[in-house]
This record gives sequence, structure tokens and C-alpha cells, in this order.
Amino acid sequence: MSVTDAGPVAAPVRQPAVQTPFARFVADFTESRLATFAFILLVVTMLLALIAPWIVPQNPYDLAQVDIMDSRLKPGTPASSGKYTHWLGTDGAGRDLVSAMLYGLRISLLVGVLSGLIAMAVGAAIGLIAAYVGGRTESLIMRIVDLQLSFPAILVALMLIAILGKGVDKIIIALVTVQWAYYARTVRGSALVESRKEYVEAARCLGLSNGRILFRHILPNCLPPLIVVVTVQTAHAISLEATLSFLGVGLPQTEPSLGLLISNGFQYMLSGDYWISFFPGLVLLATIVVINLVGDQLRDVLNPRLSK
Amino acid sequence: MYRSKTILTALVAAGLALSAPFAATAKELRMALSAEPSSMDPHFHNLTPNNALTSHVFERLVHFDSKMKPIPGLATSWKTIDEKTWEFKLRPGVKWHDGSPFTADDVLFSMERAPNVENSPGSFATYVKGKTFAKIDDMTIRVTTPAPYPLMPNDLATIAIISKKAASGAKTDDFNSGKAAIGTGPYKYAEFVKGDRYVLVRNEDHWGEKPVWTKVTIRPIKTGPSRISALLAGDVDVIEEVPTTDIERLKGDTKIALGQGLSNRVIFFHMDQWRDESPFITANDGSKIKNPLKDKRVRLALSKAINRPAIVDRLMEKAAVPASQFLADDFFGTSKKLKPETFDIEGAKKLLAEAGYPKGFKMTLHSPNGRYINDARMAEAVAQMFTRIGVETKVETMPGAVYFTRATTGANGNPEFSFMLLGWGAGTGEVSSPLKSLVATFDKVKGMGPVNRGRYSNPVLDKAIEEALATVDDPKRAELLAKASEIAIEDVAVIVSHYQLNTWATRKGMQYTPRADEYTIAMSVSEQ
Amino acid sequence: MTGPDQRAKEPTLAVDGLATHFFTKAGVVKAVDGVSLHVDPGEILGLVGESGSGKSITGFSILGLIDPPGRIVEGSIRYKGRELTTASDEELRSLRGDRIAMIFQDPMMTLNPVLRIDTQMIETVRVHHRVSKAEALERARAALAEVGIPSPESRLKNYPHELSGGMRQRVAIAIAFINKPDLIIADEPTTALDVTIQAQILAEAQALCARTGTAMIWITHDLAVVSSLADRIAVMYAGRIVETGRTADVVNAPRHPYTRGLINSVPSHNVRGRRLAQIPGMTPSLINLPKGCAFRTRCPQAIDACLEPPPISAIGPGREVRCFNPVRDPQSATAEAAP
Amino acid sequence: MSMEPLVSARGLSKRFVRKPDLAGRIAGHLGADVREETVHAVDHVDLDIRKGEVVGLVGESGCGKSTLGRMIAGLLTPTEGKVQFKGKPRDALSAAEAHAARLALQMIFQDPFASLNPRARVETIVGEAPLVHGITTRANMTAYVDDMLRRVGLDPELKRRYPHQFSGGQRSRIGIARALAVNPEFLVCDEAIAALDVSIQAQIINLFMDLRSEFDLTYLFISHDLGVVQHITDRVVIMYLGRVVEAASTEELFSGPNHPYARALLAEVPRISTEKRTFHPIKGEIPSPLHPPSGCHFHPRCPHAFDRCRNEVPVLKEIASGHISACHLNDG
Amino acid sequence: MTAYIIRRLMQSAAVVLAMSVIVFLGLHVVGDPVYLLIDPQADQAEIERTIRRLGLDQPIWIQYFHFIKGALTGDLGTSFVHGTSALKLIVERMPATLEIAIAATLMSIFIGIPLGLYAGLKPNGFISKSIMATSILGFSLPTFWVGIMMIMVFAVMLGWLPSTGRGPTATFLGITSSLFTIDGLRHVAMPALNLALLKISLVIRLTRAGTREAIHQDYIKFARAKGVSMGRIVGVHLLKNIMIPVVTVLGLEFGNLIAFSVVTETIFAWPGMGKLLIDSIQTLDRPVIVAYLIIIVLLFVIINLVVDILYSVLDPRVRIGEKAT
Repeated sequence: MSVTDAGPVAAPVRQPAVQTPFARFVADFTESRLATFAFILLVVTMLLALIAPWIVPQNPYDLAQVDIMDSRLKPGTPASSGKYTHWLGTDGAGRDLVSAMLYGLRISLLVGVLSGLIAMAVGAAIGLIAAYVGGRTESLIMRIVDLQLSFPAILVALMLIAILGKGVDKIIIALVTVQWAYYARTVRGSALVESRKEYVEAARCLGLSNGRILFRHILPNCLPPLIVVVTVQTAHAISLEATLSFLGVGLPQTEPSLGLLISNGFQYMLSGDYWISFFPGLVLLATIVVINLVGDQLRDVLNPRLSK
Repeated sequence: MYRSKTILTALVAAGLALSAPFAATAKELRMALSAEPSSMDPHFHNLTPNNALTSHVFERLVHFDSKMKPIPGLATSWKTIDEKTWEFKLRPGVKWHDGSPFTADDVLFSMERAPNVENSPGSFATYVKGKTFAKIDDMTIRVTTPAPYPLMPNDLATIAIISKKAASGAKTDDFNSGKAAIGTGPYKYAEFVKGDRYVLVRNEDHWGEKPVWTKVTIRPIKTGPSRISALLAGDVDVIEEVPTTDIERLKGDTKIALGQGLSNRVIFFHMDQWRDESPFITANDGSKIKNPLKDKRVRLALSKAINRPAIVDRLMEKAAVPASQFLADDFFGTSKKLKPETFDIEGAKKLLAEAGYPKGFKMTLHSPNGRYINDARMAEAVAQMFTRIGVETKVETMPGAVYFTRATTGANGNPEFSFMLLGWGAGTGEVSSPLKSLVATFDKVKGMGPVNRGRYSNPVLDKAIEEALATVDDPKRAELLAKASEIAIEDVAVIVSHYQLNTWATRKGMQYTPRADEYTIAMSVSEQ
Repeated sequence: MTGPDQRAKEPTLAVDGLATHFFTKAGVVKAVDGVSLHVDPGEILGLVGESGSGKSITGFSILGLIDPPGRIVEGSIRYKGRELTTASDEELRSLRGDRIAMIFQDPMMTLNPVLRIDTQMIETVRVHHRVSKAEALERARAALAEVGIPSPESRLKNYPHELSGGMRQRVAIAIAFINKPDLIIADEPTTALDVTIQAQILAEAQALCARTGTAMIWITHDLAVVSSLADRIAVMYAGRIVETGRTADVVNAPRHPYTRGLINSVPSHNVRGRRLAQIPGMTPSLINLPKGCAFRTRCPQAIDACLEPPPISAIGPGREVRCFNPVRDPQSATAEAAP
Repeated sequence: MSMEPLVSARGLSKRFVRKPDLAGRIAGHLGADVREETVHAVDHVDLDIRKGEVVGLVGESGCGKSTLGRMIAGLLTPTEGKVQFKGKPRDALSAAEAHAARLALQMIFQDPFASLNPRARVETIVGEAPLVHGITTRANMTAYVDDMLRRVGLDPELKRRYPHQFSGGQRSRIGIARALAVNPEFLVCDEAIAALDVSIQAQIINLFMDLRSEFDLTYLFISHDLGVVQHITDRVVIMYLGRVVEAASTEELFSGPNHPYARALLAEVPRISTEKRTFHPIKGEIPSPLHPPSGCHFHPRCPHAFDRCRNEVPVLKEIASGHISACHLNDG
Repeated sequence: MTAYIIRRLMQSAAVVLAMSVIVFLGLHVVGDPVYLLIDPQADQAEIERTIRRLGLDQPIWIQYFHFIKGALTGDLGTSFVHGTSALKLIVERMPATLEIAIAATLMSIFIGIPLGLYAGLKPNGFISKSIMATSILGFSLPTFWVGIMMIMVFAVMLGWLPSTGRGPTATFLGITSSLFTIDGLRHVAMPALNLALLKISLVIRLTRAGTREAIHQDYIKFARAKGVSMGRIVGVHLLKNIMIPVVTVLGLEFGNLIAFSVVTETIFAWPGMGKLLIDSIQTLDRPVIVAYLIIIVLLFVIINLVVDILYSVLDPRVRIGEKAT
């Protein structure tokens, strides 16, 4: 065949080996040491939260293990049982703060991540449908999205919690309600952009089914902005949950999240028992900062306009 | 140029306005409240912050002293003519803020208006109902009731007397704007900015003892730490409802003085005693069981499980007193015999075993959050204690908005919960109020037990209460009320926990005389 | 118009041994590596090369518009005898837009979308000359008229988005010419335009240069465009100039194998329907150039000597080639020339 | 070449309409300036492409050549008119025939970056469709993909890579391999070489020509580059603002364009020349397709325009055998 | 433009309707405000009388019907708690909220844009990295926590600023606001900063991102090629382009600012709408809640309109209404 005189095509010298988009993404991501550190910290935090029940001395949600007589012990005080030490003290109800914080972290992350993921699933599906179906359905969906977005999340969550009542599930429902629209808008936006690209036309030209094009071709390419939104929204959800807890419409008193720990400990701010809200505050802050840092780097790495 | 000049003018004006009252004898008092009064209309809403605010401007026939004992107010004296008739002598020489004289007509007008205020979300009708007011002369009023009614002075201590001349046809808004806010009280209306500030100036022509402060500014600061901060930063002079968590610290602060006093409020638990199966009680394995709270031994066991001294000490920061009955010992009609239930885990376990629950059962404790001092934490602590005797207790707290509906009419017009934390402030300052409302058999027609959320029913107790309520003679009634209290407490109709102490904090150099009715009023702030 | 006889005169611009490198994480990108060229007053120099050949970077280097991580590492750029590589930022700034102007490739992107045309034109005048606003406006109007924009008065009030691509490029050209510069560097100014519009722009540019005596470096990948426009041509490959000469000479008798390959790749230069004479392989990465002559791996007539970097050598008056084994039979390239 | 056209367009039109919504209509009733906006991207075009033929479709941006190409490839539904495949209107085809027609008509795209899914490996890009359509089996897929890559001059070793690891020319080859993998008969090449460097352009043009003879392919070659079109096509169709203005065999057209627009276009193509040239461009700009000029769309720029051109749309007339043109001058 | 306004109006009417239905039904499910409001000593008869007085004895749909009827005549109902017109209550409190919202917006512009510009122009400098790191803190810190910390530091410990509440007001150009007195400004400072913190971070990021993107645009390079000075490039060419997203986002965030004032107002005892709302939710004061939401929706309509007009002023490419579709 004569065409081969076009080359044995000179192997591109830039990439020595097969580089998957993921590998490239990892390489780009780790360019920032801070973000890498944040990511590791995030993984550690999540792991800690995950294995909390096996590493903490006390189950802070089991009322049989919590004694009001132990309330507000200073950091470093030995527990009344003598079996362990309250390294970070206890809260107003007598919970060991280390235990309570890790459990609280669990709840906060659960609320943040779960609501983020559910909202993403719901929003992405709606966004894809809107982009795909088009026409009146799309207009209707996008109008609802606009309305949802133009209305302050905190008000919606506040009203919903007031109506639904307390509980982790209720909080998640409320947070999903206020978040899904972000995902829907993001996915629809990038799905529209992607579906105008020639590779989608090519796929259609090749007779591939709509479902295949939508989920195998378009959706994977909509993921980068979605991932960014997930990180931002997760951080936002955790913070929002804390705020709702502060406003008294958050989680049950006996199963405090980090936000509720802070908000409970907040009463002690002026009385000198700083540790009750200081340490949870620190952990909450660190968690949100870390997620934001990771999200920031993701944004930089995944943003095609800033890529080199 | 124009702009800066205007601002300058405004600043000078503001400066003058601020500096003027400071001249020579001017003494300003700034107080921070934990709740926002909703109106200057003293009849609009029977609510502590409203009543406290309006009592600066308006007075009642009978006043409560700081311990809620009736003392003369606009009436100098009262007596019973017969079992069903009371006569009140009005204070002579009292002038309204607009200078017109106070007469019996004003009293009749006030009693007429109090139960019938438009849009009122909670009127004073309860205190006027069944009473017929008659003017004997300008300075004498007679009140008749269909049955003997001993609580006449207490009831009339709730109803503010307003000026017939100034308030005829006035709406609530007219009071807020100051138009109708013409009272006889020690302070005059100056400014009412809802949610922001309420300003009063001293009534130099008041009949009684003149308060120290010439000008009073009252501001609502709902958040506890913010309220404390405002005091510490010197932005206010007096705050009410000092969060218990800060009492310890403030005691050590040389720039702050505290005033602490027993309130008329008891924190207690209502227990479902009417359903055969209670919705929030199950066996340990989650299966349905017969309602154990119907058994007195179980109720007693739960009462014994509560470590009241620990609650007072650790949770309330000593701003409470372990409760033995519905009102603290000093109040009218309390029993001297009753003592707080002792903390006794073994005894409690034994009683449970006797009642057939050696391994306990599961229960959910419901509580409001933010309605009573430390209510949610209290629920949590008590749940801990119950869990220790084998009654595995879950806590569910909710905002008052949700809680009280469900606790009162949640289950088809009946209370929804099995075991609930509640508080009761005896507005009349004596024991008949909690007895009648909380433990008398629920009876819509008679108006008994309206908030008996456990639906406890004991004919013996009902009889005792009714008898006491029909006894006008004070010593005798006190004895009957004490007796009724003993019946209720000994049968563990409710489990009482503690009486709240109310705490005020002032800047050094001032002192707040604590009031059992929880009012925060400028007249109670003295200078040292 | 120009020729060896005029070389005695001082050129408007003389670039000598210019090297501009970009220091990236992946390595040093030698975007421009030893470029020498000159333009005389009123002359149009066509700088031809494919993407990545360094032609645009050469343009930006002349204007001192290289941003980190890029840097001019070597060589000299003399504008009317003044050395620019060592000039201060302020000196460069005062030259830019006044004595040396530039036109960019994409007319949709070069004008600030939120500023009116008049603002963007007036500032170009006023930043270099102490003239009144009215005077600057008048110059702007004149400049627009000069590039054949109908009713320039009203166009001045427009925002860029209200103009078509061709119109915008004319505005950009008008801005470049507004201060009557000595040199204009035009970086593929017609690539994004339609053929009919391209022809218009080429005509305007040609006429303007002739009228004002402004020298011009016309950067392009399209030999066809410059062959009918430029006086001289310089062909770039992988950061270096491989061949220069008068347009006719280069087109008629390319000496460098790359130039020849380029000319032969043009379809209209081939017999219709026949396979094109193509250059095999692809442009090498500038980070990792082949040793010696960068074109060696694609060159049909590479010899062992090509493993060393070839020097550029004069092969005639104003005619230079960078090759050890230049094309000997120049006629072969144009033999089939069409039409 | 058989006489039966492989693909033909009959009266093909595409209009893009933007309708005002409810609010807009209400505003319209209130007297606001709210109108329905219509773009006639393609306006009643007839086109026959015979088997084995290479037809060039030429015009400047916005002339509708891409839209026409996409309608023929089946990516856009015509607003009006029909596309016939092997003599049968596309909407009259049975499901199986439609499927076959869909695969037989493939498209090569302009942008070598956007036309490949960045998240798919080359083997997936090339092999997905044949696998889905049962042209190859999973077991044979590797060999099949290798074969396709070899045919377009790519090293099969590279098939595990992702598009971003290739140069522009290589990506073009991948795109061609992808189309070839479903055994097409007809390729629509939409500016398929416009984004490539000159030296790479030549390689791809050669590839197209090689493939044509090897697979007996038919091309619709859409391009604005007349040089390329002249080199590669048998017949050329020139469009202006949605309409065909002239069509003829390549040789005839390039030797004697009839329509003033075609003449201008041909005259202004830059060619490698040894002489400095003076440009005599036609005036004016291409009008907006939103508000095309009346009559002959070209009349505002036409040096020969007269009254009739402003009022009457010229029809395509055969001026020589196989040479049609739409110009009123031909009547006079 | 007309179509745009009509579209907006139709949309907001739909929101108001949907919102009011949800709130009506929702609050109906939540509970009965009467038990919260009424004197605990009151008997059943008085409770029922009060329920009747507040109109809560009617079926919910009749209550809703009455509300709609009233709303069409501009009467949004009477507050259960305050006994006065809900609309009046909110309007009275609006200036206080707008005050801190405006102050916060100004702060975010005047602090955020310079910092963002700096960080965008020198993305690798130490100061820039510090700015960006701090801005992440601004994103992450819960508002309520920062609020109380600010009170502790600036009011209690340092005594620089008043701890809570609104200062004296003055009237200027017919507007009565505490922004016109020195003491008023001292009161505004902390709550506004508390509210602004998040927005400052947002503006920093937007400005930085915009700067980084714009600086590589051809038109900036073209301006440099024209010899325009760096100062003018940043001050005119860059800033005008960056202002477009900043103004748009800030405008839209203005609504959020007002909503988030719920938290700030609670902590700083600021007598604004947010505090009223949270109190009303706690007491199930439905008329106030519904009225608040309606006002917020209207506010949003106005804000969106203003933003769109500003947008079209700043960005000549945009015609009003086009963005909305």
C-alpha cells in the first residue's frame, strides 16, 4: 500500500508511554503540592470517619456510655471509667470529644457526600434529559432550575427542615432539594456543548444508538465540570448543615454532627470552655478547606480554557 | 459638598440627641431581652416579654411583688363582700400620662377590651371570663362571679388598665405608634421600633416610688452569647436569661454583678397514662407492649432514676433547684411535706422488676429545643439516666413550633407522645394553676386539665382541686392545695425535675432584684 | 523595488541570531533558534512556516511581547540601528504601536469587545502623541477611511461585535497604520477570513504599504498568499530560517528540500488528480529536535553531513539557504506548475 | 460510473427558525418589536452524485455547504425536500435499508480535535461501531482495528492511545479509519483538511485519493479551498447564501466559470506565483443569511447587476452540457 | 425588553404561586401556631376562640383562597404574632437588611477586586498565594462561627466596635439609614463584614480567574502591541471585561446576601428581615413567612432586572433579555 509512505509514523516523543486521560489528570493534579497534600488529608479524614467506631474509646451516640457527670471536662482529663483519657475533653453532655468529633465528622461527611451524590445523580439525569429531549420539556426543566437557583438555598433548606422535621435523612432530602439544580444546569450546559461537537455527530453517523451516545460518549465528557461542582457542593452542604444546626433546625441533639457540636459548644465560647466548639470547629474548617482545595485544583486541571 | 454638610448636620443632631439626656441628673438604662416583645398593646398578647414591657407604662389593679405575692397596684385594697363578690378600692390621685385622672371607668373599659382584641393570638380572656365588673363610685369597683373564686387578685394582676379616653377604639397599632400608649405607669412611651429598640422615659408625675432611671432603652438580643457579649462590651447595662453556661464565668468577673432568683417555672415530664399501648414505647426487641407508664411503680422507678442534684449541678450550673412538687416551697399552696425524689438506681431497678420489667423497655423521650433553659440537653441527660436503669431511651427534640402541636393535639386531637419534657410557669403565682392545668382530668367542658398531656386521671385528686378552687379563705385553700399536690406527686402523676432559677446580669454598680415571674423591668434595677 | 543595490541603506529592522526559548516543565522549547532577517523601508517580507515553526514567536520577539516562561536568550534586534533586546520596557512600549505595529490573526479576538472602536483607536494615538482628543479622533477617522471602511464616522461609534470579521480586521489594520509606523508585523491576518475578503485585505495592505512606505513582515503558513504579495520570502522550519530570497527566486527555484516540498505539496502546483508530492512524516517536537538538521528525518536527500547543524550560507545576492545538500535542479519543482 | 446517482438531493431546504415564546408573543401584541427569525441555511438545492464520483462543494462561510453535507449524511433532517439513496427516498427505506444507508454514508469532519471522543482509546473509536453493528466480533476486533489503522497509514501499535497523544494529521487519519470501519460507500468530507498544515494536507489528500481507488468510494468534498477542490474533484458545485449558483465538471468550471460569483472566487484564490500581483477584489461583504438580499443573493456585490437581479431569483440553467449556472446574464 | 419583562413577571408569578402553596401546605402540616402563642393557662374554649380569630379553623384551601384574594389587593395577611400587616412588618425591617447587604456588597467589591486583580496578575507570587489561601478560608468558615468570633475580638476584647444592634439613623436624600451616621457605620461594620466574607472570597476568585483568562486574550496582547501602558491595560481593558462576571454574580448573590442575613442578623441582633423570618418560622407565623417569600421573589425580580441592565451596559455584546432565554 502506497499510503504507508506517509510514515511509519514517528512515534510521538512527548509521551513515552500510553497515557490514559486519568493518568494525565493525576499528573496534572499532583503538580500542586498543596492540593496533593489536601487530597491525602481528605482521604485520611474520610478513612478516619469511616473507621471511627473501631478507633474511638466511646460511642458518643449511645446514651448508656455518656454520662452527664462527665460534662465539660478539660482536655486531658481521664475518663470516669479510668479506661481512657479525654484527650480533647468532653462536651456539655459528657461526650468524649475525640469520639464525638469523629462520629460528627462521619455524619457531616455522610450528609455532605451523600447529598452531593444523590443531587448529582438526580441533577445529572435531569440535565441530560433536558439537553437530550430539548424543546418545551427542556425549557420547562430549565425554568424550574432557574427558579431553584435564584432562590437562596438556606431559605429553602430552612423551610424544608421546618416542614420535614429533624433527622439525617431529612437534612439530606433538604440538601438534595437545594443542590440538584446546580448539577442539572452544569450537566445540561456541558451536554449541549458536547453534543455539538463533531465526535457526537460522528457517533450518530456511525449509527450508534441514542442511549449509547448519551451515556458512553456525552456523559463521560460532562464529568469534569461535574466533579468540580461535586466538591464545591459537598463543602457547601457540610457548611449549610452546620448553619442549619446552628439555627436549631438541623440534626438530632443526641447524634451531633460537627456543625451541631460547634453550635452546642458555641454556648461555652464565652465561659472559657473553648474546647467544646474550638476543636470541632477546627476539624470542620479543615475538612471544608481541604475539600475546597481539592476542588480548586480540580477546577484548574479540568478547565480546558486554562490548560496549557 | 451638599452631601457632607447634610451628614454633618445629621451628626450634630444625633450628637445632641444623645448627649441631651446625659445632662446632670440624666440616668440612662439599657437592657437586653432574650425575646422580642411584639406589641405595646398590653391586651394584645399574654406573653411574658410583652407583659414586662407594657408594665413600665401600664399598671394593674393588683401588682405582684418579686415573689409573685399580690400587692396593691392601682387598687389600694380589696376584700370579699361575700363568697362571690369582691370589692376593690382604687388609688386616688393617679393621673394618666396625658394628665387626665384615673377612674373606675377606665377599669371597666379595660376589662371590656382585654378579652376582645382584634387579631390577638393569645388574649387575657381567661382572666376576665365569668367576672362581672360594676362601678360603685369613681374609686370603687365590684366584681362578682357565679361561684366562689379565690384567685380574684391574682387574675386581676394580669390585666393592664388602659385609659378610656386615649384608647377608645384604638387598635393594636395605635399602641405601637404611641397614640394610645397612655398609661399610669412609672415610664412613658417614647419610641417603639419593633425588633430593634423600645425606649421609655421616666414619668415624673408617677404616684409611687420614683425609679432611678430617667430613660430606658430595651433591645432584644436573642442569641445568648451575643447578649453576654453586649454586656461585656458595655453596650447594655442589664441582660436577662444569662445562659447557665456563662454564670460561672460571670461570677468571677469583677465588672459584672448577677441577680439570681427562683422562678415560678417547674420542669417536669408528662407520661402517657391513657393509652393501653403507647406509640413510643416498645419492648427491648422492638415488639409492642402494654403501656408500662400506667403502672405507678414504673413511673416511680423513672423518677428515682433521675439524678436531680446532678442535673442542677452539671447541667444547670446550679441555676436550678431540685423539685419536689409543682412550685417551689415559698409559693402559695405548696406542701411542706414533699421532698425531691431521691436518686436511687438500685431502687428504681427493683421497682421495674416488680412491675414486670426486669430488663426494662425502650422509650422515646420528646422534648422541645430552645423553649426552656437547656431543654434539649436536659432531655439528653435524663435519657442517659433512664438508660442506666435499663429503660433504653432515645431522645427526639424539635422546635417548639412543631413540638407543642404534636404534644397537644398531634394524634387526632390527643397528645401524640409517650414521654415528654415540659415546663410550667404558674402565671398566677400559686399552685392551683399547675394542678388545674396539668393533672386534673382532661375535661373540655369544665375547662379542666387543658394541657394534661399524659391524660392522668384521678377522681380523688380532681375532687381535691375543685374543693380548693372553691375555697376563698386563704389559709384553708393553701392547705387544700398542698393536699392536692401531695396526692398528685405521691401517685407520680407527673415526674418533676427542677425549678428554674432566673439569672440576670448587670454591670457593676447596678443590681437586679430577681423576679419569680421572669419579668425584666427597669423598676427592678437599682443603683449601688 | 528592493534589491542588493539598496542593502547599503540601513534596514528598518535587522534581526540577527535571535533565539527565543520557552522554559517549560517538560523542557526547553526552542521556539526560535537563531533567526536572522531584515526588512528595508517599504519592503514586504513574507515569513513562511507551518504551525510550530516559530514564525509568530519571531514576530512577538521583535515587539518585546514574549511572556514568561519564554525569554529572548540570544541575538540582537535592531530597529533603525537601535538595539531592542536590551531596551527598557518603557522604550519598547513607546515604540510599539507607534513605530512598529502588529496585526493579529483572529480579527474576532483582537479588539477589546467591551470598548468602542473610537476608544481603542484614540488611545493608540494618544498614548504616543500629545494630541487633543478631537485630533486623535480625526486621525482615527482618516485611518478607517484609508483602509476602505465605508462611513468611518459611524463605524467609530460601534463596538467590535457589531462589525463583521473582515471589517474588524480592517479596523485592526487601521489601528496598526494610524501612527504611520515604519514597520508592521502582520501575523496571518487573513487566515481566518473568507477568500473574497482575504483578497480585499491583501489589496488594502499592499496599497497602504506602497503609499506610506511602511515596511511589513507578513507571517503566514500559506506560500500562495505571500508569493503574490511579498518582495522577499523567508521560510522557517523548527525555529530556524532555512531559506530566504526574492519571492520569484524562492518560488521558482527553491533550494532547500523543505521549501521545495512545501511548494510541491500545494495541490494547484500538481497535475490534477495525481498524487501530490508530499513531505513524509510530521513536524518534530521543538523540545526534542533531531540532531543536526531538524528536517533531516523527513528529508529525501539527507546525507551524513546533516547530522551536524547546517549553517546558513549565501548562495546568491540576498539569497541564503541552510542546507548541506541543497536542491540542485530547481526547475523540477516548478515544472508542473499550474495553471 | 453508472448513470444512476448513488445519492441525490431533491429540492433540499433547511431553515432554522427562532420563534418568540409566549412572553415574546404577548410583548408583540403590546407593540414590541418581536419577530420570528428565520435563517435559510439551504434553499432548494438539487444535487446528484453518481457512484465513484468526487463532487466538490465550494463556497464561503455561511453559504450552507456544511448544512447541505450534513443533510446528505443524514445528520440533519431537511425542512423540505428529499435525500435519495440509490434512487429511494431516505424516508421510504425499510428499517434494514435505512440502517444500511446510514452506515454507507459516512462523514469526515473538519476539526481533528473535536471530532474524536477525548475519553476513548483509538481502538474504541475505530472499533466501537463495527462491533455494535456486527461487522466484526469481539474476538476479531483487534485484528480488524489493526487492519483499519494500517490502511490509513497509522501504526497499529498506537491503538491503545488516546486522541490527545496524536498530532493533527494522525487524528485526521483516525477519523478516516473510523469511517472506513463500517464499510461506507460514500464519504462526506466537511473541510476535512482545512485545519492541517500544508505538508500534512498533502498527505491526507493523497490518502483520500488512494482510498478512493482502493475501496471504490464516492466523495462529497466540502471545502473553501479551491486549489484542493480543483485537484481532487470531478465535478464542482458552487454555493452562495444557501443556493447553488453554478455547477460543472471541474475542468470546465476552472477553465470557464460562468457566474460572476464563481468568476470572482476563482480569480481571488491565491496561487503560488512568481509575480507580485495586484488584487482586484469584489466589493462588499457576504450578507447575513438572516436578511439575504432579494432576487439574486449576489446582486449587491455583482459588478454586472441590473434591475432584474434585484427582483427575480435566477434559476439554474444548463449553459453547456453538464454545466449549469444561475445568472440572469445568461438570458440576455 | 418588553418580552423580557413579561417573561420575568410570568415566571415570578409562577414562583409566588408555587411558593405560597408549598408554604401553606407545609406549615399546615408542621403544626398549629396557637399552642405556641396562647397563654398556657388558657382553657379549651379560649384556645378554640383564638383559632377562630386567626382563621385557622377553616379548611386549608379556604384559607389559601382568602390569602390569594387578599394578595390581589395588596394585603398579604396579618401576622399571627404581631397582629399587624405582615407586609408592613417586613417593609419596616427591610432598610436594616438592605443596609448590611449593600455595605457587604461594597466591601466585597472594594476589597475583592483589587486583591483578585493582584492575584491574577502575579499568580505565582507569595502574596497572591496567601490571598488565595485566605479566600478559601472565607469560603469555608461558617458564618455564625465567624460572627461570634468577631464580636468577641472586636467588641469584647478590643472594644473597638459595638457588639450588636443597629446604630442611630439619619435621613439623607429622603432615605433613612444608619449608614449616614458615624455611630451607625460603626454598628454596620461587623455584621456587614461577617456577611461579606464569603462574597469577598467569591469576588477575589472571580476576578483572579477573569484576569488570568483575559490576560492571555488576544485583545490584551493587541493592546500591548499598540503600546498601551500596563496601567491602562489593567485599568481599562482588563477591568471592564472582568467587571462583567463580577457584577453579574454579585448582583445575583445580592439576593443570597439578604437570605444569609438570617444568620448574621441572629448573631448581631440586627433588626432586619432575616431575624423576622427566623422568628416567624419558629412561631409558625405563616402570613409573615409567606409575605417574606413573596417580597424576596419580587426583590429577585428587581435585582435580576438591574443585573441584566448593568450587564448590558457593561457588555455591549449583550442585549437585554437575550441572556435569559
